[in-house]
Amino acid sequence: MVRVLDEDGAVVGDVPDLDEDELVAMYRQMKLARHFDERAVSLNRQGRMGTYPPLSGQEGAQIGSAMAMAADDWMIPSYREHAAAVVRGLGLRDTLRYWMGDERGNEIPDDTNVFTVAVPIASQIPHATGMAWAHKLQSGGDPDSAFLCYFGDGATSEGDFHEGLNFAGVFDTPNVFFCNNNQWAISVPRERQTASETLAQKAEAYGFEGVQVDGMDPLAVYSVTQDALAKARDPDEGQLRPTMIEAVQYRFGAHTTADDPSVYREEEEERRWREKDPIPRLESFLRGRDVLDDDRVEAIEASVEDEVAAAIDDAEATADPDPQSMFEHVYAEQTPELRQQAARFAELRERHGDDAFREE
Amino acid sequence: MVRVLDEDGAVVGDVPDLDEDELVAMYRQMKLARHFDERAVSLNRQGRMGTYPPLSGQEGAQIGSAMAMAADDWMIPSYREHAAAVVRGLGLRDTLRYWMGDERGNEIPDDTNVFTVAVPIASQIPHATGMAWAHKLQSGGDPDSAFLCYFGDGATSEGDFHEGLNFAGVFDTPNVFFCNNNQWAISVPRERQTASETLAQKAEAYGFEGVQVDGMDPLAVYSVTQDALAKARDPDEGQLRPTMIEAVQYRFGAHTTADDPSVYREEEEERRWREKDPIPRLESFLRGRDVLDDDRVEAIEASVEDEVAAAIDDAEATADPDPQSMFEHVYAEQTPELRQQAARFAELRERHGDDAFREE
Amino acid sequence: MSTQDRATAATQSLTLVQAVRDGLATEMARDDDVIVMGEDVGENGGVFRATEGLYEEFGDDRVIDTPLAESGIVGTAVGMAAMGLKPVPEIQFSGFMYPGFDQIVSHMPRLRTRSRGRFTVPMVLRAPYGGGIRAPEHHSESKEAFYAHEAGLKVAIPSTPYDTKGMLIAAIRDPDPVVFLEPKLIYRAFRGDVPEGEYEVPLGEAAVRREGTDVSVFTYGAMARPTQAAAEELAEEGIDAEVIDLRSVSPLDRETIVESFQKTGRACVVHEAPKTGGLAGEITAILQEEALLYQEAPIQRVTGYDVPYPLYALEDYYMPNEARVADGIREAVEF
Amino acid sequence: MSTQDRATAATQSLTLVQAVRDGLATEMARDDDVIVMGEDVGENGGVFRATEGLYEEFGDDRVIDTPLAESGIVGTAVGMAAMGLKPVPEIQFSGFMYPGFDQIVSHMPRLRTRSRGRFTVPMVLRAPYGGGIRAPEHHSESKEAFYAHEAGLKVAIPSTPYDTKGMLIAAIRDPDPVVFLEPKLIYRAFRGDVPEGEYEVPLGEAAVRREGTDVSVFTYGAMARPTQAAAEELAEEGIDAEVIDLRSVSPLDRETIVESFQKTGRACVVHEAPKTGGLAGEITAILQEEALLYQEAPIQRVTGYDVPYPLYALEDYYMPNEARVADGIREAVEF
Ligand SMILES: Cc1ncc(C[n+]2csc(CCOP(=O)(O)OP(=O)(O)O)c2C)c(N)n1
Ligand SMILES: Cc1ncc(C[n+]2csc(CCOP(=O)(O)OP(=O)(O)O)c2C)c(N)n1
Ligand SMILES: [Mg+2]
Ligand SMILES: [Mg+2]
Repeated sequence: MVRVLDEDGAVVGDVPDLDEDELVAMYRQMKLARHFDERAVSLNRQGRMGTYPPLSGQEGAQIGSAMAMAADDWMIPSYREHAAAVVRGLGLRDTLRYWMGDERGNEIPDDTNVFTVAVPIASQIPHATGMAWAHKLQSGGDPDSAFLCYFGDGATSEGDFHEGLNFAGVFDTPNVFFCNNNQWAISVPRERQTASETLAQKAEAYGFEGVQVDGMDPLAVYSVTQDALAKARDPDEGQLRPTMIEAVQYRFGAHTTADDPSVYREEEEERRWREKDPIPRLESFLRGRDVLDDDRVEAIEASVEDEVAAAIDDAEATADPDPQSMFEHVYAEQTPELRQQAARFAELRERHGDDAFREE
Repeated sequence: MVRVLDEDGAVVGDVPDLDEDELVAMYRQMKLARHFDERAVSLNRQGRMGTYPPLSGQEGAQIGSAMAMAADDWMIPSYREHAAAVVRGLGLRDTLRYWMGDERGNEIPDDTNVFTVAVPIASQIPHATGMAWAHKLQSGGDPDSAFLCYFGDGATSEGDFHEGLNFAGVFDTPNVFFCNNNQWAISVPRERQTASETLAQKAEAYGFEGVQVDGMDPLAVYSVTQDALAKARDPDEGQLRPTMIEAVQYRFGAHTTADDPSVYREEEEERRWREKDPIPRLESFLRGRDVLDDDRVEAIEASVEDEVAAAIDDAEATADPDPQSMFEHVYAEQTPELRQQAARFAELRERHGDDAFREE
Repeated sequence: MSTQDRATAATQSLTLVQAVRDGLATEMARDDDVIVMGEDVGENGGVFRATEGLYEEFGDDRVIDTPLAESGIVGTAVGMAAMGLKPVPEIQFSGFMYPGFDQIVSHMPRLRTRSRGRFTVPMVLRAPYGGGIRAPEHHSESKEAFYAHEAGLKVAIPSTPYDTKGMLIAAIRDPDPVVFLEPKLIYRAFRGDVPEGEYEVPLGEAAVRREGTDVSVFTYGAMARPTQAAAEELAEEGIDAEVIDLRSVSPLDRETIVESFQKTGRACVVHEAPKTGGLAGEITAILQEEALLYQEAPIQRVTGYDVPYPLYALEDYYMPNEARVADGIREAVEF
Repeated sequence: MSTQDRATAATQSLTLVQAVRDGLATEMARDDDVIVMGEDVGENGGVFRATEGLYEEFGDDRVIDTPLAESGIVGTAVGMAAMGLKPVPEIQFSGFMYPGFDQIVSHMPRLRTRSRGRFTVPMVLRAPYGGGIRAPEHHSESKEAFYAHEAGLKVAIPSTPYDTKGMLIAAIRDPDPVVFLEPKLIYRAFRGDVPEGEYEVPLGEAAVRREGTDVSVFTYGAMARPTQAAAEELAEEGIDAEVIDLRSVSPLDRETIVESFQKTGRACVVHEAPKTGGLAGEITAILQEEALLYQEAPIQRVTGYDVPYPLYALEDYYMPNEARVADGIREAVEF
C-alpha cells in the first residue's frame, strides 16, 4: 500500500512535487469539505435538506485525487464526491441544491469537466469508459485528457464494474478507476463484499494495473493518481492506459443521513480509523514544514465557515424549481402527449393552487 | 497449463487413475459426441432440425470434465454441452428434440442432476452458485455434492460471470466454474474479449484458485476437474471451495449452424488446432497401451453410429407437442386469464384447423 | 386460518413495514426452507427495517447479507429455489431491480416452462417501491407494468398492514415466483390490525374498499389512501364511488373489476406509475372488452406523468393526490 | 431530401435488413460521429448481416466489435454519446437487451433530464426483435412495451424497407435516444424500393397502409403483413378495413390513431407481444379517452398469448396470423 505520510504526518515516502500554495490549498479544501459535511448533516437533521451522504474521513482520497487531475481531465463521480467536485469547480451551492431535491443542482456548467451524480451503484463506470473511449477516438488515438471515475468498495461487486473495466482493458481507454474503499457498503463490511484479498488485485482480471494506496494520506493519493492519469494520457510502450486505484479509507459517519451505523459496527473501529484522519495528518506535516501555524489554521477555518455559510444561504434563497420544469428536458422537443400532459398539469395547478399539492 | 498427453498422445504428465474400461468409455463417449455432432449439423442442413450449436473439437473438455463428476454432483450447462449431458445421463434423443424446437427435450428426468440449457450467455452462472449455496445450507455446511457450471470464453465478459463468481467466493460455495475457452465468441476472438492474459487469472478477483488446462487433453481435464470437485466438496483447511477452470480448446466448426466462420477466421488457424484433436490423441495413447486396436475402434464406431441413428429415429418419430401445452407450466395453476386464452385458442384451432397455423 | 380462528386470534397494531417483518418471521418460523437475503437485510435489519431482528432470530444462514449485486441476488435465488429453498430476496429499492432484470424476466418466470415443471422457482422478490418520501433519484420508481407484462410472474402490491402480512405469506407459499412491491410511502403512515400467527390473503383477489354505485375507482398501493379520501370527499357532494383496491396487479382480478364496472358504467384508474404503458391502460382495455355495453363515460386515468420521476422538490406535483383523484372521478361521473 | 429530389433519386430494391445496412452506411458517410458497435458487428457483419461491409468501409474505429456484455455496450455508448458521438449499438437479439436494462432505462433516457440538458444521449439502440424464424429460446422476444413505458426513450419499429432506412436515419439524427426494433421475421421476406442517399421518415408518424371505412386496424412490425393480407381478404367479404402501421410505438401518433377511429368507430389492434400489458391496451385506452362517443364495438386485441414464447415447434401457433387477425377484425365489425 502506497503511503507518503504516516498516521502522525511524518514522511515515509516520496513527497509529491507540490508547492506551498498547493499544499495549503489541499489542506484548505479538506477543511472546507469537512466543515461542509458537518453543516450538511445538520441541515438534514433540521429538516432543511433531504437525505445526504456524508464524506468525513474521505477528504484525503477525494481532494488528493481531484487535485492530481489536469484541467482537461474529466471526473465521473458517484454520489459522495462533493469534495472532489469542488476542486473541479462545482459550487457548494449546487451540491446543496441537488440534495435539496432540485435538479438544477445537477446542471453542471459547460466548462466544468464533471459528469452528473450517479445513484445506481457502479452504473457510472461504463459511462466513464465510454467517455474516455469517445475521447480517444475523437483524438485519433492520441488522447489529451484522462477520465477518472469514482466508486465505492461495494460497487466492485456489480456487473457494471466488471463490464466497464473489461471494456477499458480491451479498448485501452484513458481511464483511472478510483475505488473509494471506505470499508463499508452501508452495513456490509469490505470482507463480506468479496473474498479477494485486495480490491486492487481485481484489475488483473482486466489486464491492467491495480494499485492500493492509503486513502487517508492525501499526498500518497495525489502521487498515485497523478501517475495513473499521466499513464492514461501517455502510456509507455507496452503499457495499457487504464489503472484501478484502491484508496483504503474509512467513512467516519453514517452511510447517509438515513443510516445509523451503530446498528452494525463498533465505535472502537471508528476510533481506530479516526487516528488516520487525513486532516490532522496533513496539518502536522505542514506545521512541521512551517507552512501552517495556528494563525493560518484559524484564518482558514474562518474563511471555510464563511464560504459554507454563504453557500447555504445562497441555496436556501434560491426559489423552488418551476413545477412545469418537470416536463422539460425529457426530450429535446416535447412530444404531443407530453405537451398535453404539461398543459393539463398547468390547468390543474390553476384550478387547485399549488398549495393543494404541497400540503400532501 | 496442465497437460497429461501431448499432441501425439504421448504422456507428459500424471495419468489419472482410470481403469481400462473407463478409458475406453471416455474414448467411446468422444467418438459418440463427434458423430452425433456431424449428424446433427446435417439434420439442420436438411431442414430436419433448427439452429444447432456444434461441439466438435470440444469433446475432450466436455467428456473429461463430465466423467470426473460423482453421481451426486450437479452439472449446469450452457447450450453446447450435449456431450457432457450424455455422460450425465441425458438422452441424445432429448437433445435432438430440444433443438427441434420441442420443450419436452428439456424435461430432464428427476434422477438426473443436470440443469436446463441456458441461452442468455453467463446467466446460468449465478444459478450454479445459488444451487451450490442452497445445497451447502441444506447440508448444514457440509456439502456432499459439487456443482459444475459450464460457460464460454465470451461469457467471462458478462456481469453475471462476475457476480456469480463473487458470490461463490464470499459464500464459499461448492462450485467448479468450467470455462470452455474455445477461442471464439461467435466472431470475436479471445484476445478481443478481454485484455487479461489468461481467463483463469480472473479467479483472483474472487479470492479463489484459477487453473488453466489443455482442454483438448481429456486426461488432463479429467484430473484437474476431479481435483476441483473434490476441493469443492471437502476443501483443506484455509482453502476456499470454488475453482475456476479454463479449458483451452477450439471449436472446429461454426458457432451454430447459422454461422459461417470463414467470414472471420483463417482456415490455417483451424488446421493448427485440428492437430490437437482430442480423439486421435486419446486413441494413440490407448493404442500405445494396447487398450485399443483397429477392431475395437471399428466396433466402437459402428455402435456409435447405431446409437445416434436410433436417437434420430426416435426423435423424429416423436409426435409434435400438443399446441395447448403452450399454456401449461406457465404457472403451477393457470390464472383465469390464461384459462380463457387457452380456451379461445382451442376454439380458434377448432374453427380454422391446425393447418391454418402451420402454413404460415 | 379459518374465520373462527381469525376472530379469536390475538391481533397487533402494526405499520405496513412491521407487517412485512411479521409475515417474514411467521413463515420463517413455520418453514425452514424460507430464507431472506439481500443488501443490508442482516444485522442492519434492512434500510427500512423490514427484516429487523430476523438475523438475530434465525441466524446468518437464513438471513443473509449479500454482496452489492442485484443480478447476483436474483440469479442465485433462482438457483436456490430450483434446489427447493424458498428464498425471499430483497432489492433495496425497486429502482435497483433493473440490474437484475434479465434474471427477473428471463429466468425467474421461465424455469418452470423451460423444464416442463421439473425445476420451479417458489421465490418472492420483495422491494420497497413508489414515490413520496423525499428520496434521491431512482428511489421512487413505480414500474410494476414491466413485471405485469411478463408471463410466469405474479405481481402483488398491498396497501394495508393486514393485507401485507397475509399476501406476503400467500406469496411465500405460492409455488411460483412473485414480485412483491411494498409502497414505502405508507410503510409507516398508519397502523392497522394484524392477526398474530399465520393467515393468507390470496393473490389475484381485489378488495372492495368502499361500495358505491356511481363510479368504479381502481387503484392499488400508496394511491389507495388518497383515492379513498377522494371518494369520501365526493360522497359529501353526492357522488357515490366504489373503490377497489386491486392488490394483485398480475394476475388482475378481472371478475371483480368487470362486475363493479357493470354496476357503475363509469371508471377511473389511479396509479402513480407513468401514464403511457401503465396498468391503467390494461384495465381500461379489459373493461371495454368485457363490458363496453355498460360503459357510459370515458375511463379516466389519474396517473404519474410521462417524465422521469422528479427530484423531491417537485415530487408532490408528480404524485396523484386527493385533488387530482377527485377531479378524475368527477370527470368520469359528469361526462 | 425534398420531394423533388426523392422523385429523381435512384432507387434500389432492398430487403428490410439491407435497408438497415443502407441507412447505417448513409449516415456514417455523412457524419463522422456515427459509430456502430456491438457483438459481431465488425468483420462478421452482424449475425443477420445488418452491418455487412461497414467494417471494411469505415474501419475498426467506427465499426467496433465489443466484448460480450450488453450493459457494457449500452453503458459505454451512453458515455460516448455524452461526449458528442452518435453511437448506434446493436444488441444481437432483443431478448438480450435485459442484461443492459438498467443502462437502457436508468441512464439512456434520463441523462438529459438529470443534467438539465447539459449531457444528452443521441444514440440509437438497434435490435432484431420478434418471433417466427425458428430460433432458440429468448431469440423471439417482443417486449417493446417495456421501452414504451419509459419516458425519455423513443421506440421505432419499421415494417418496410423504405421506412426502415428513413426511420433509422431519422433516429440517428434525433437528439434523443431511440430504441430501434427490427422485425427479423421480415428481414428478408420481401424487397421494396429504397431511394439511394439520404431521406428521413419522421419518428412519431403512423402510416395509413390501406384506407377503409368500416374498422381501424392498428399494427406494426412483422404483423403489418398478415394484417394487410387479412384486410384484403375481408375486402372481398365486403368489410372495408383501414390499416394503420404505427411505425413509432413511442411516441404514438395519437392524432392519426384517433382520427381513423372517429371515422370507423371500430378497431382492432394487432401485435405479437403478449396481451397483458402490451401496447394494444394503451391504444385502446387512448381511443376510448379521446373518442368514446364514436365507439361502436369493443376494441379487439389480437396479440401473442400471456405465455413465455414457445420453442419453435409451436411458435406458429403463438404468432397472430392472417386467420386470427381476420377473426379479430370481423368481431370488431360484427359486434
Ligand atoms: C444498483 C444499486 N443497488 C443498491 C443501491 C442502494 N445503495 C446505495 S449506496 C449503497 C452502498 C454502496 O456502497 P459502496 O459502493 O461501498 O459506496 P459507499 O456508499 O460506501 O461510498 C447501496 C447498497 C443503489 N444505489 N444502487
Ligand atoms: C446475453 C446474451 N447475449 C448475446 C447472446 C448471443 N450469443 C449466443 S452465443 C454467443 C457467443 C458466446 O461465446 P462464448 O461464451 O465464447 O461461448 P461459445 O458459443 O463459444 O461456446 C453470443 C454472443 C446470448 N445468447 N446471450
Ligand atoms: Mg463503501
Ligand atoms: Mg467461445
